[in-house]
This record gives sequence, C-alpha cells and structure tokens, in this order.
Amino acid sequence: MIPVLRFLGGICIFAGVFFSFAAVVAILRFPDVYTRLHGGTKALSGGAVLILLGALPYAGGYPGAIKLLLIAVFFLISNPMASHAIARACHRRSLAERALERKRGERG
Amino acid sequence: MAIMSFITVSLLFSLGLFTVLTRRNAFKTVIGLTLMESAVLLLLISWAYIPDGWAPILPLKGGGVDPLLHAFTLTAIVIGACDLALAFAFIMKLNKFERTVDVDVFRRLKG
Amino acid sequence: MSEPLLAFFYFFILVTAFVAVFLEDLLSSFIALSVTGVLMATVFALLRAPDVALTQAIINSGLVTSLLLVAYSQTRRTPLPSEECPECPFWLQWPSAALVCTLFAVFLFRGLYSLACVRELGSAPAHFLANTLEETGALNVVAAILLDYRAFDTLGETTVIFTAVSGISLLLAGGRYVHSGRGLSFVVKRGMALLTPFILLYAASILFLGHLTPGGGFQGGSVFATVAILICVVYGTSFEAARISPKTKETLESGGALLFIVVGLSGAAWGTGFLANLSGPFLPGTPGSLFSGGNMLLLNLAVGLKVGAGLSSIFYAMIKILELEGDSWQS
Amino acid sequence: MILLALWGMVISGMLGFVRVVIGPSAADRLVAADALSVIFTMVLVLLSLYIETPFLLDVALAFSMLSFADMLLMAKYFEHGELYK
Repeated sequence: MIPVLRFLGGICIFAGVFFSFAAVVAILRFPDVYTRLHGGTKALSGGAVLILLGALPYAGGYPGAIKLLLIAVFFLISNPMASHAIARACHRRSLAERALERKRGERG
Repeated sequence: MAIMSFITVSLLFSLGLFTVLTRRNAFKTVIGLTLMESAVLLLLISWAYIPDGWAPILPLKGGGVDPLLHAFTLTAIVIGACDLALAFAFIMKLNKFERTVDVDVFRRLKG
Repeated sequence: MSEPLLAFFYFFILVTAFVAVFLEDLLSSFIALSVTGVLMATVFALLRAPDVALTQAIINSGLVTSLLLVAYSQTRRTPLPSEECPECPFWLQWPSAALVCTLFAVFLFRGLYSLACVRELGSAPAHFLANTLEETGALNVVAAILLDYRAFDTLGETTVIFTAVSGISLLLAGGRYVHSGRGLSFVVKRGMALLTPFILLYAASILFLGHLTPGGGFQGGSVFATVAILICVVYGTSFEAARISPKTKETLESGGALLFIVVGLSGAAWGTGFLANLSGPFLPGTPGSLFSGGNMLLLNLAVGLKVGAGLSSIFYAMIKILELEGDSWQS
Repeated sequence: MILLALWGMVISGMLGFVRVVIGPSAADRLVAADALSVIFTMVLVLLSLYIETPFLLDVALAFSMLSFADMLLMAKYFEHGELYK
C-alpha cells in the first residue's frame, strides 16, 4: 500500500512542479500585467496544492500530514484573495494614473 | 562547504558596505545595513553546522548541530528588526525637516 | 546535505542582494530584499536551524516589509539633484569605494579561511545537547538555552525592544492619527474575517509550544503583531483603534514585563536565585506534554506579550501623519 | 526524487525572479513577487521532506501566512499610495 501511495505521490509532485514551471514561464512570456496575473496565480495555486497532496505519503506520520493539509487549505483560501487584491490595485492605479495624465493634458 | 559559506559571507558583507558607502538614498543605506546583518547571521549559522548533524530538537537521531550559536542568532535577528524600525523612525523624522531622503542633505547633524 | 543545492542558494542570495542594491525603483528593491530574506530562511533550514529559519521568515516577511512600506509612504522624496561635487573628484566616489570593498572582502575571506577546520561541538553545546531533558524538561534545545540557561540575556533583549519602542514613540511624538475606515475591497475583508482566527490560533500554538517545537515568544509575538498590522491595513485605522486600542497594547506590554520579573523573582524567593527553573519552585512535568519545562511556558507568554504589543505599537506610532498637507501619489 | 522536484522549484524561482528584475512596471514586479511567495513555500515544504525534518513544515506554514500578509500590504500600498487609511 505504501509504495503505491508513494508512487502516486511522486506523480502528483512532478505534475505540481510542471504546473509551477508553466506558471513561471507564463509570467515571463505573457504580454501585459493582467495576462501575467492570470497565468501566474491559477496554475501556481493548482501546482502548489498538487505538490502538497503528493507530499502526504512522504510526510512521515499524521502530524506532518495534517500540517500539509492545513497549508493546502490555507492556500486555497488566501491565494485567490491575494491575487484579487493585486489585480484590483493594478486596475485602480492605472485608472488614477490615466486620470492624472488627462488632467495634465487639459492644463498644458 | 565552509569555504563556500565564507566566500558568500565576505561578498555579501562587502556588498552591504559598498551600498552604505556610495548610495545617497537613505533607504538604500538601510538595505545595505540589512545585507551586512544577514551576512553576519549566515556566518554564525554556517559555523554552527556540523556535517551530518540533526536539528537541535530532542530526541536526536544522531549528532546534533551547535544550539548555542542558534540561540545567539535568534537574539540577533530580533534586535536587528528593532534596529531597522529605529532607523526608519529616524529617516521619517529627518524627512519631516529636510523633505528629502538624500543622505548628503542631512549635513546639519554634523557637530 | 546537498552541496550543489546550497551553492545554488548562495549564488541566488548574492544575485538578489545585487539586484536589491542596484535597482533604481525602490519598491522593486524592497521586493528583491524580501526575496533575499526568504532565501536566507531557506538556507538556515538547509543548515539544520529550524528555529532561526522560522524567526527569519516571520520577521522578514511580516514586519520588515510593513515597516519599509510605511516609512516609504510617509516620506516625501524630492528628486535627488545629481550635480558633480567640486571638491570630490570622480575617482574618489564609487571606484575607490569598490576598491575598498574588494580589499575588505579579500581580507575578510582570508581571515575566515584560517578558521576553517573540522568542526566539533564545544563543551558547552555538547552539555546542552546531552543534558537539556534532565535539567529543564524541554525538548527544544534552543528554547531551553534562551529561556533557562541564558534567561538573563532574554530579559536584556526584551529591554532592547522596550527601548526601541520608547525611542520610536519619542521620535514620532506629536503627529496626528488619520481615522479612516476605507480599507481594502469587500472580498478581502470577508476573507480576512475567515482567516484571522486560524492565523491567531497558529500564532498561539507557536507561542505556547515553543519548548517542544521551533518557535517561542518572539516568533509568536511577531505573528500577533503582524495580525494587528494586517487588521489595520485591511479594515482601516479606525477599526483597529476601536478593537485594539493603544492603551490595551501598553497594558499588555507592561504585563509581559511584569510577568517575566515575577517569574524570575519567584525563583529568588524560593532561595535558589533569580530566574531559577527546576531548582526553584517549578516542576518538570512529563517531557513532550504542554505543561513541561518548568517556567518556560510562562516566560514564553511574557516574551510573546512584550514583543507582540511592542512591535504593533511601533507600527501604530509610525502610521501617524507627521505633516498635514501633501499628495499621496508620489512614487 | 524529492531532490529533483526541489531543483525544479528552485529553478522556477530563479526564472520568476527574472521578472522582478526586468519587469517594466511595478505591477509586474508585484505579480512576480506573489508567484515567488508560493514557490518559496513549496521549496520549504520539499526541503522538509528532503532533509527529513518535519519541524520545517512549521516554517512553511508560517511563511505561507506571512507572505499572504505581505501581498495584502503591498497591494494596499500600490492601490492607495499609503498604508494608513
């Protein structure tokens, strides 16, 4: 049972690493902020949760496994919140800067 | 391994020193101080490491690393954070009078 | 122990430090600096120092960033004039500094190289590793050193924190608080309401299990301070001032100091000395349970109260407006 | 095997840091920092499996919480230009 679980866990971990790598490539290659945010956060959340689930058989006993599950649940709640806050901040900031530019253009 | 740590520590410390000497922005000076502090912490921890040692939490599964230096480093980190806060308070207070963060302008402190 | 991994981490630390120094945009150098701190924490973890790694990760990513951002947003930065200094020729500026720093690095490495030898434990660390369980009843040797063998040092350290808090309050006295309830968006507010109890519970577990696992008073107190800062940022200052008033923070901080002193004096009253643990009035308990390690639980609580209240009142002193006019869109 | 995954995550971190360096605007750097915080939490988790020290999961949990706090602070600064409102 344990070797099978470890094999499945290894597959999960490598899938997670692949997703994280894809997310980083998206951050590097996509053209503007919002697409980068889109590529980065979703793939990275999925990859992180996959890695945490795959690490369960390797954790060595249930205290470690519970901590891993806690990290996974925390990620599932907090990561979308953080990316929402960042996206909103980028949007508001660009709106404010555009308004400032327009005011400057009217003045001079 | 020890040689690698020593090279990193000396490079990191002199990079912090270079920042403190040449940058005119006060925040950059604080960044340089932080880098120098990190170099010292890295030196202590890499000096505490013993090959094939385990983390100093009982029960040990073998030989342990040096716990005394870990305690010193812990104290140093907390005091470093207080230092940093005090430095920021000084920058904010000076900025209230001079309206800039240029260290070259803060000449009035000269006695 | 994987040497190539450690070498790569060292290289990465140097790269991030270089970027933090030489990037023009300050916000980006703050991000690079926090990456440097995280990498330091990872290297500490790789070098088998989980306590130090926990402290570095907490202090670096919670407190230093918030203090940096507050100080950065509270300062007015008129652009620096880059005129040539007449009495200071070009070669006396960064080339000579680079020369001095290179020489310094070479000599520092030479001095450290002469230290390199086969490391063995000294007598005092070997004694700590062998006898901590009998002499203190704690499992975490670092916490035992901080709170039992060298508890007087910890008292001095809390005094340093107290001095920093009073110095900052003195320096930034006379400002005006802005009471505002704007905060962040609705999603973040509701999500924080879901997450805050868990973060607080985890901080309490770091604090109270400090003698069994990595953690302790400093780390738990720093997480408490970060939660207070986060509440202030997410819900606005008026909410934070209503829930956790500065008066409460003062009381908590003084209460922590008082608890430390009382625990110390109880050992003196027993007749064995200031801050005596198992030789004093405290019981060892069963090793591995919550109530073990004598007075360590009480001392962790005292240090945690002191650090948490102290660091959050530092933040509260720094968010005061020092000058009334001025726009906030400078960057 | 864990070591291989660890190398993969560390190299992802290095590539993500490239965006912090070259990012044309501060918003790009913020996005890259958000990604880097997740990646380094994963590095800590895999490291704790690799050196068989379960206490390091504590470090990973604390770091995931505090990097989330970090991101909220930076987003607030970026949105309003200050932290105190």
